[in-house]
This record gives sequence, structure tokens and C-alpha cells, in this order.
Amino acid sequence: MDLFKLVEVVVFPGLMYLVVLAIFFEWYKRKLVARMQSRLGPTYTGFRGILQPLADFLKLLFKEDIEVTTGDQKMLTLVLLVAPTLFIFSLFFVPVTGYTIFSFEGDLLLVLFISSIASLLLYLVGWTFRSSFTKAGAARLLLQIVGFDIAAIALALVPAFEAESLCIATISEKISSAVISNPLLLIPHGFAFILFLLAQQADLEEDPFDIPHAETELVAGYITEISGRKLAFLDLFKDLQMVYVSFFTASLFFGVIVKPLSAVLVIASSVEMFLKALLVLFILFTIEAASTRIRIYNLLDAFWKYIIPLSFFSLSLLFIIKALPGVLL
Amino acid sequence: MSYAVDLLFGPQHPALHEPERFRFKVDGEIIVDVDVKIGFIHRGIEKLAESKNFIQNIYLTERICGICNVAHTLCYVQAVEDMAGIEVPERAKYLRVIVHELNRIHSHLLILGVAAELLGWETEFMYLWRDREAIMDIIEDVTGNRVTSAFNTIGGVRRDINNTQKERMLKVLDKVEKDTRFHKKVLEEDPLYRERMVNMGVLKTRDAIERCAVGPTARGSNVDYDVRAHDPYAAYDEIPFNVIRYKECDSWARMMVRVDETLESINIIRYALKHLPGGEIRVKVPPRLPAGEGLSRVEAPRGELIHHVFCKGDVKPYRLKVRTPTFANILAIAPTFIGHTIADVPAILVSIDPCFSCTDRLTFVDVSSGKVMKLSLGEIKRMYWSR
Amino acid sequence: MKIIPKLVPTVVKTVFKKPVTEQYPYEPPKPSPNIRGKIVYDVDKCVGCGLCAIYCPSGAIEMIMIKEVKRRIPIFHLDRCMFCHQCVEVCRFGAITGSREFEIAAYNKNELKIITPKERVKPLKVGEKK
Amino acid sequence: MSEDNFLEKLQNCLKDYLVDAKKKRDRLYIVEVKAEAVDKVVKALKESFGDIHVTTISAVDYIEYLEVFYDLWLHGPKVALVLKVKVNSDKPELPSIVGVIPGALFNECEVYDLFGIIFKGNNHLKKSFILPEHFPKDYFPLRKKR
Repeated sequence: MDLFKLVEVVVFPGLMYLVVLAIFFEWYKRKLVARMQSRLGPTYTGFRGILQPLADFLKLLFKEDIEVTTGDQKMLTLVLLVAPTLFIFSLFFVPVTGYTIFSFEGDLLLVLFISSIASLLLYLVGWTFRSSFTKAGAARLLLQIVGFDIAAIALALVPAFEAESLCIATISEKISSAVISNPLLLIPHGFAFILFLLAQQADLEEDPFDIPHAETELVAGYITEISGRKLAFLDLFKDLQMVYVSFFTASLFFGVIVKPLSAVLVIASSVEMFLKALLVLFILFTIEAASTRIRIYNLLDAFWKYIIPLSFFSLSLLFIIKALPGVLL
Repeated sequence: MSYAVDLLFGPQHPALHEPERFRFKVDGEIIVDVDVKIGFIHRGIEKLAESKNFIQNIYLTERICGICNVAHTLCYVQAVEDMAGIEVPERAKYLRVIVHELNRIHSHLLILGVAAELLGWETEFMYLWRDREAIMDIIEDVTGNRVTSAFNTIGGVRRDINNTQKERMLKVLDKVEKDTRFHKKVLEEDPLYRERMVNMGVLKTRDAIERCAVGPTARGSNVDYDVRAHDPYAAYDEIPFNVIRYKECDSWARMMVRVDETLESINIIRYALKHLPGGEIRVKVPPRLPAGEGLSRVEAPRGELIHHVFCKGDVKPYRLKVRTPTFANILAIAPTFIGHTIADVPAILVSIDPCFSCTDRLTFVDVSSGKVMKLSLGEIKRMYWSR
Repeated sequence: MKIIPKLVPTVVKTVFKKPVTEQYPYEPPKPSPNIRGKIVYDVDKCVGCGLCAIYCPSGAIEMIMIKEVKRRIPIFHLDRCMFCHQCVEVCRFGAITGSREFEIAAYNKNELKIITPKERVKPLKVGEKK
Repeated sequence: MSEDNFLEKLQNCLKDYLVDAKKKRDRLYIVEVKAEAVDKVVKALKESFGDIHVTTISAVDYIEYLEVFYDLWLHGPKVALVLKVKVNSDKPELPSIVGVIPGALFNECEVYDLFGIIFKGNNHLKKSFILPEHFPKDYFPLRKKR
């Protein structure tokens, strides 16, 4: 492995850039939701409170780590160390800066698989404790994963079929031209985009799908017994998940328009991707702010009765549109 | 093999006057039994009132509940006036109505916000409390404090309203009415809010009457009982208003009663300000009152409130009995939990405007034998898989 | 379209509006001119009748005897005061008045006592009209 | 049903149990009845005036005797009624009205907790209903000292 690749993995667009992005997105979320609720949000640390998430992270690192004896602490530590790295790893395949560090045909499936594993790890976090709240939260989380994951995978295949590739980099390159060349594709594309956003909302556990850590019912769900450093890493995990969700959605459904051929163009395309990610997050947070929490049964109903059939419907619609010209000619 | 988890909701909440503990027996997510324990902040106010004089007791009763403090002082001073046969000036009666209704608006908007927050709807909570702030400002302007108003006194009220205040109040009321109409539309039509609230905790009309529910809880169950209309006090016999009732009998209906009552209260205040009579605002009252008994009931924001005063011709009451509305409503609402899920507990509990916090650990109770077991993680897992 | 939450348009609109939060310690507060604040005591008008101490609901007023001038004057314990202004109301001589000041937090309870220095207390002239 | 002749109707309805009945003000009547017949009184009231709302039940300790009062609201004629009974303070016992009005349950429990009045027929009476759990079992805080 040459030195250039190493710098890419560790600094830009790899580890450090992603963590900075995670912290920035956390601030973006707090500030945006605060403004939606006509509050101020963070104001004191740094310019308009931009360093507040970092300050919170550091504060949690220095706090006493209260180890609950009824929990399996070793497993918890392992989970919380592995989980954030999974997202960083899967983000190597996503064109965060317009190009990807690693790429091969079929990496879309790998990324989807890794993100599912990461969600399952959160379930282990709750299940390691013997508290009613963490256990109920973990059980709800598992049900939730069962709900949204299939829909998410089916919907991620829609842009893959449009671009006729299973490589995220290729999809993001070809998706805009593929959709423009056949405007009929816009119907399943837009349809899939909306449904995919809902599935990602459930993945992020934001309202209306914040069921696993519903405060008024389960205190903090599966997070209840975690404190100190572990909580810091769990927060980082959630923030990285936000980065992953936004960039993954943006690159699948919006694509990269500016080709990152030279150094200046890399910056231009990374700004482009960044803005698209912000747009995706804006939509997600609007849904979050505007809705109440639903019950777990409602979630399963919504996903199994409507969203999963609809996602397969959009997939088959795509087949028809794709195949129709060939049949007619 | 059926196991129920004991899930404890409550008991402590330092901010409110009547915290209660709900001990739910939960089978999976379904509630199969409920047990209520109240009195966690029994402060002995009834006993304490016997050792304070009548004036001091105004401020004591005010502190029974911070949210509906005007209702408490109003009820207390009316009971004392009833006992001593004191006739209150007309203007004071109207001023009492105005502040009482302002208090009602503030309380209703507060609980609507809390309900939204309990359902994870922080935005609506922030909006409702933002709009409530305008009412708090008028209360501060009229009475001198945002919350504990200290407005009513035996023989009248302590402060008058001048014209600038009146104009300011009317302007704010217009704004609050606009905001409340917006919130009414949102709460009426929002699909997710309806999904959480409709058909939750159904309290049938017959049950509501038999279990003596009061206030919005009763009126949400279509019971025609509003003290303001049926046993008018202060100036309510001269002010026209509607008794809000809903036929749905569920949590949603109880919350909508509050929204509509807010709008009704705004109209009452407007009418009272328009027809405010002139004259004195209070009469002088001697410190030593004649022996007798006085009873007053008031429609507090949460429901019917009663103060019953006994005196033996002293500067102090011989006995003061207070019955707060939540006391009546807990009994009415408790059986309606059965059959719902844990996720619905906040939605039902908040609809009677109570106070609770939820923290505790679990014990396992076998439903059939009621035996409490302490189990290890492995055993629980084994039990879980064997189901 | 029925499943879209009703608040979506409002939420998006509110982003571009000014927040309503008042940053209290950094911004001056805007209390109403009528608020009940800290009480102000004027020893020259006081006759030491003690009505304020009798009616104070929280026992914040303590009457003490000043032996030099043979009369009682009140001490106000503001840490117990709940700003009901009942004392302002019962004082017939206007010795206690209200103010708008409400920021009276202190590190020590003793800072919150209103104690009149002994030399300021004058003997009461009998029969003097106030 | 209006308020006219309410007092007469009331006297007719309760003639076997009545000790004293008077009108205090509009829509408020104070009625004293025999202690042992409270449940029958409430039943008779319910039969002749319709639904009854129990606002509160409580007591006053007059040293020689305990006076228990029932603040009722009659939904039919829309009047408030204060039902009073005198109970021996050494052996305070009353029939329970929970069988007639289920909503009186908490009120009776509270009176038992604070005054020690036993409501016969109410199975839910227990000490420390509203008082702390370790409160002395034989001390009733709202009774006056002798």
C-alpha cells in the first residue's frame, strides 16, 4: 500500500475527515431542529456553537465510567469499538468527495450488509444489560430492523438497476445521465427516493421512528445504562451513521455531477456532495421535527404492509420501463 | 406459561402537587393489571391550614398547585366569604373571572404541550409553550407575577386593571386566539397524533358519571358537568359561554376539550373586559370571622375543585378540606389502561392532566401465583426462548 | 396526502424566522412594570406595629426590640420571602413598598436580610401624626 | 327537574332518616341524617334524583363527636348537597357508599387514613393510603388533641 493511499484512508477523505463531518452534522442537526422549533440551539462554543458536539464528546470522554455489574461490560466495550469503525469502513466505498478510496463491482451489497451488522450491534448494546428498559429497547430495535432493512435493500437496488451496476462509484457516476436519458425513470426513481428516506429515518431512529429509545416510555431504551466514554462512542457511532446515511443516499439517488479529475475538481465535487448530504439531512430532520413517535406495531404495519410492497412495486415498475422499449421495438 | 413484568410508573415528580405511582403488570407489551398508589407528596396542608390565619391561608392554598393557583385561591376566598357572609363588589367578581380564565388558558396550553412532548413531538411542544408565553406575560402584567398570582383576597381582589392593560390584553388575546386555532387544526388533523390518541383510554359516559370524573376528563366523555355553568360563582352567571363536550370519550377527546375551552376562555375574557363594571375592587374584612361553615366549588383547569371551611369564631379556620381534581380523575382513568400497550400509557395518563415520572427497576411476577422471582440473565433468556 | 404530518410547512417556515429565545443573562430581561419584586423598607415611617409580621405567610418578617429607643422594628429575611406583598398591603403607614427588582440571588443567606442599623432607628414620638 | 320545592322533595324522600335539612344558599342544601343509614340515604337520593357525583367525603373532629360530611352534586336537579352525619369518635363506624357510587372509593380510603373512620363494606380500606408507609397505624393526623 503506497503512502498516498494511507493518507487518503487516515486523513482525507478517510477517518479524520469523516469524524469532522460527523461532528459537524451533529451540530447541523441540533441547530436546524432548534431553529425549526424557534429556539436558538448551541450558541456558546465556537462560532455559533459549532464546537459544541466536540465539547460534549470530550466531556464525556473525561467522565467517570460507571460499570453496571449486571451487564456484560467486555462485550459492550467491544461492540462500541467495532460499531463506529464499521461505518467508517463502509464510507470508504461511498463517494464522499466525489471519488471512492476503494471500489469494486458489487460493493453496494457489502455496504448494505455492513450497515445492517452495525444496527444489529446496537441491539447487542441493549441486550447485554439486565434492565427492563434496555431490554425492552433492544427488543424494539430488533423489530425495527426487521421492519426497515428489507425495504432499504430493495430500494437501494433501484438506482443500481438504473445505472446497471452494483458498484456505488459507478452508480453515482452514471445515475444522472441514466435518468436524464430516459425521463420515464424519474417515476420509480423519485418514488424509491422517498421510501428510501423513510427507511433511513428508521435506521437513524429519528421521529417518527425513535421507538427504541422513547424517553417517556423507556427512559432511554437500550442506552439507559451506558455512561461516560461508552456513551461518547455511542454518540460518535450515531453521528457517523448520520454521515453514512446522508452520503449514501445522496450518491445513490443524486449522483456526482462534477467529475473529480484534478485537485481543484476534487474540492468542487466534495462541496457538491456535501451540499447534497445537507439537503438529504434537511428532509430527514423536517420529518423528525414535524411528527410524533409512533408505536412499534404501527411501524411494522407501515413497513410490512405498505413500504416493502411499494418498494418491490417501484422495482418492478423500473423493470417494465427498462424492458418496454426492447419489447416494443 | 404467562409472565407479567411489573413496570413502575412513578412516583416522584417534584414540580407538581399530586404525584402518583402506577404499578402496571405487563404481559409482553400489553397491560393486564394496574395498581395506583397516591400521596407521595402529602404535605399536610389541611392540617397546616388550621394553624395559620385566614389571610396567610390564601398564600398557603395558592401553593397547593402552582399551575392552577388562581383556582385554588379563588375557591378558598369564596369559601371564606360564604362562611362569613361577605358580599364581593361586582368589579372584583369580573376581575376574578378574567384572571381565572387567563390561568385556565395557561394551564390548558401547558398540558397540551406536555402531551405533545410525551408523544415525542418536541416541535409542537415548543410551539405551544412559545405561544403560552404571551399569556404568562399578561398574567405578570395584571397580577404581578408569572405563576403565583396572589390576586384574590378575602373580600375582593388586590389589583385593578387600567385601560392600557385592557388594550394590551385584548391585543395579546387576538394573537393567542390565532395561535390556538392553528394548534387546533394541527391537533385535529395530524395523522400521527390521531393515531396515538384516538381510541386510547376510552372512558364511557356511564363510567365517567359513576366513577365521579370531573373537568375535561368528564366532558371528554360527554358528561354535562361544568361548575361554571351549573353552579355559577363569581360573575359566571352573567357571562354567556358554552360547555364544551366531546362524544368520543378517548384521550384525543379529552385533549380537544382543552383546546376548545381555551378558545371559549378567550371569549369569556373578552366579554368580561367589555362589560367590566366600575366601582370598588374589594371590601374590608375583619381578621376575626364569625363561626360557621363555608363551601365553594370552582371549575379549576383540571376539573371541579372544592374548598370546605369550618370556623369556630377565630382568626384561624377550624378545618379546611380541599379536594383537588386529579384525586377524582385517577380513579376514573385507572381501569382504562388495561388492554393497552406500554407505549400508550403516556398518551392516556397525560389526558387527565396528572403528574408522573417513570423510573424504576423490574421484578418478575407470575400472574397466576403472584410470586416475585429474582432471575439471572440466563434464566430470563431461557424463559424468553421457551415461550 | 393524509399521512403527511400537518406541521411540515410550519416547520420549514420557522427555520427562516427569528428564534424567540431570550438569552437571559446576556440580554437584559423585560419584566412588566407591575411585577412584585424585592420589598423596600423605610424605617422613618415605621411605627413598629408588627402587622406585617402577623400576616406574613412565610414567616419572613421578624420583629426585634431595639432597647436604646424602646421600640420594635422588623427584620426582613428575603431568603424566606415569596414576594406576595401582603406586608405592603397591610402596612398603614407606607413604611414597606414594593420594587421591581427581582434578581436577588446571593451566596449567603445573611446578604438577604434587610436589617436597619441601630443608629438609624429614632424613638417614636407619641401622638405624632404620620 | 328544577330547584323549586327541592327541599320538600328531599324531606319526602328521606323522611325516615332525616335529622335536619336546610337551604344554605341557591343550589346548596345542608342535610343531616342518621349515621347508620348513610348508604340507604344515598340509594334513596339516587333513586329519586338521578345520578350522584361525589365531590368529596371528609370529616371534622368536634372532640365530642366526629362529623362526617359528604359533598354531593345531584346531576338531576343540579343542586349541591352536603350530607352530614355524626359519628362516635371512640368507635367511628359508617356504612360504605361504594356499592351505590363506585367513585367514592378513594374518598372513603382517605377519610379512613386521616380520621380512622371505618367504612363497613369497603374492602379497599388500608392504612397509608395517602400517608407515608411507615406512619404509625393508630395515629390519625387530622383528629384534634384531647
